[in-house]
Amino acid sequence: MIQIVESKIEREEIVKSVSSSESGAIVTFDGTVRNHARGKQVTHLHYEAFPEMAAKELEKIRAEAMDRWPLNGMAIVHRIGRMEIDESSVFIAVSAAHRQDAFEACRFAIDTLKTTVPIWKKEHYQDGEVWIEGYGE
Amino acid sequence: MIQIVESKIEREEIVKSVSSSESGAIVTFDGTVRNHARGKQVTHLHYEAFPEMAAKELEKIRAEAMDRWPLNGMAIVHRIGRMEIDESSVFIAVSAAHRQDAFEACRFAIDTLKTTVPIWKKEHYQDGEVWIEGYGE
Amino acid sequence: MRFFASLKDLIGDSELEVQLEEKTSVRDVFHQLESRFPELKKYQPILLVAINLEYANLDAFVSPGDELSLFPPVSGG
Amino acid sequence: MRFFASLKDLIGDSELEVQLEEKTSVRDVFHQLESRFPELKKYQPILLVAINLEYANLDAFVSPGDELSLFPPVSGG
Repeated sequence: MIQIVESKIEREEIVKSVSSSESGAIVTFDGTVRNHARGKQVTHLHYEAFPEMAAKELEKIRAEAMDRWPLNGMAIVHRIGRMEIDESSVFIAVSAAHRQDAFEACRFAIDTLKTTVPIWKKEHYQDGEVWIEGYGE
Repeated sequence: MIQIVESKIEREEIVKSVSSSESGAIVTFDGTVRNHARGKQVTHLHYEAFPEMAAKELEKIRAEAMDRWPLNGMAIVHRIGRMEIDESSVFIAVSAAHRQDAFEACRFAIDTLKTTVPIWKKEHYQDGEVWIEGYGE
Repeated sequence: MRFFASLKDLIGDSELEVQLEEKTSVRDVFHQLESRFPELKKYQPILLVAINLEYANLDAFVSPGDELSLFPPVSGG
Repeated sequence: MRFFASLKDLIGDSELEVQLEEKTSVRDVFHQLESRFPELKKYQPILLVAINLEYANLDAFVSPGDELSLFPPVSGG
């Protein structure tokens, strides 16, 4: 499952999409909206995507991960549009026979996503808003 | 949340117990029952715990993780009793401001659990059953 | 051409039609655009380029009919 | 004393009362038990020991009233 959605991310559904009787481990990463960033109070976020290309880049991440680690499944769902504090902007689920592979592939997926997938975050504060471009953390 | 339960593990509830507005990442590990092990078809599993000591050791893992990484929350729930293929035997959820910390702490928790927490798995096959004692993988 | 995030704000639109007579380097297209939008200059060192949904760089060539996209470093996740 | 997993199966019970006159090493308790259950021998190199819910080793001492537990390497998760 590779999706770019505009509505709330349904975690349980995504986990189900990767689970299988051959799997001993499912590792998930859930990126949630923090109430502060860069020393400022964040009121909400807005994510914009280059949708066709983002979907393609997400597929590439999954293909590369499935190739590098013995996985049973990988799902990546990114939400775009307006998001409130505590809501999930991205959710990744990875299943594998062995946990080391699931951990490594999940981390690879989120690390790569943050540098290659054309999606941008705009942080909204009490007194304005800023496009975040590039990752420092 | 540290729990040893006899009923189905409720993942969403455990994730909620660690989520907070300060968190940017939630990493979870879900250990699920595989349909084969040691070259044999597994029909189901049975887990037994030394309950008072297992709860204490789980608390120690959480305390050490909260001490070593800047986390917002960690929950560990282990199920005991009979479990079918695909069901979860253990679920760990970790929240942190930054994903690296959440990944490392979650992996530390499951790796440590598998060597220190007094819980044992009995694998049931078509033709018998075996206590698994110690971890090879 | 397509633009995203702050580049879209700078251009004032998410799309722009550019007439090419033949194969042109992305760098040349960028410089033509820069003459209309001088603020683009500061993007040159960090700019990301895609041609037909695939990453490319300023030395790549675009032909008539190609879809060229310019955008800042990504920040999804 | 308490036993778990295959050790419980071997002893045939999850608990056993052992009379101690005074501080005794776990090793001595284990050897007394081994004389009743010879199959215990093979557990000695891998045996895990807990006294009052804390890990200990064969050289630790137990006193009357302590809860001593013996079990094989764990396999939870």
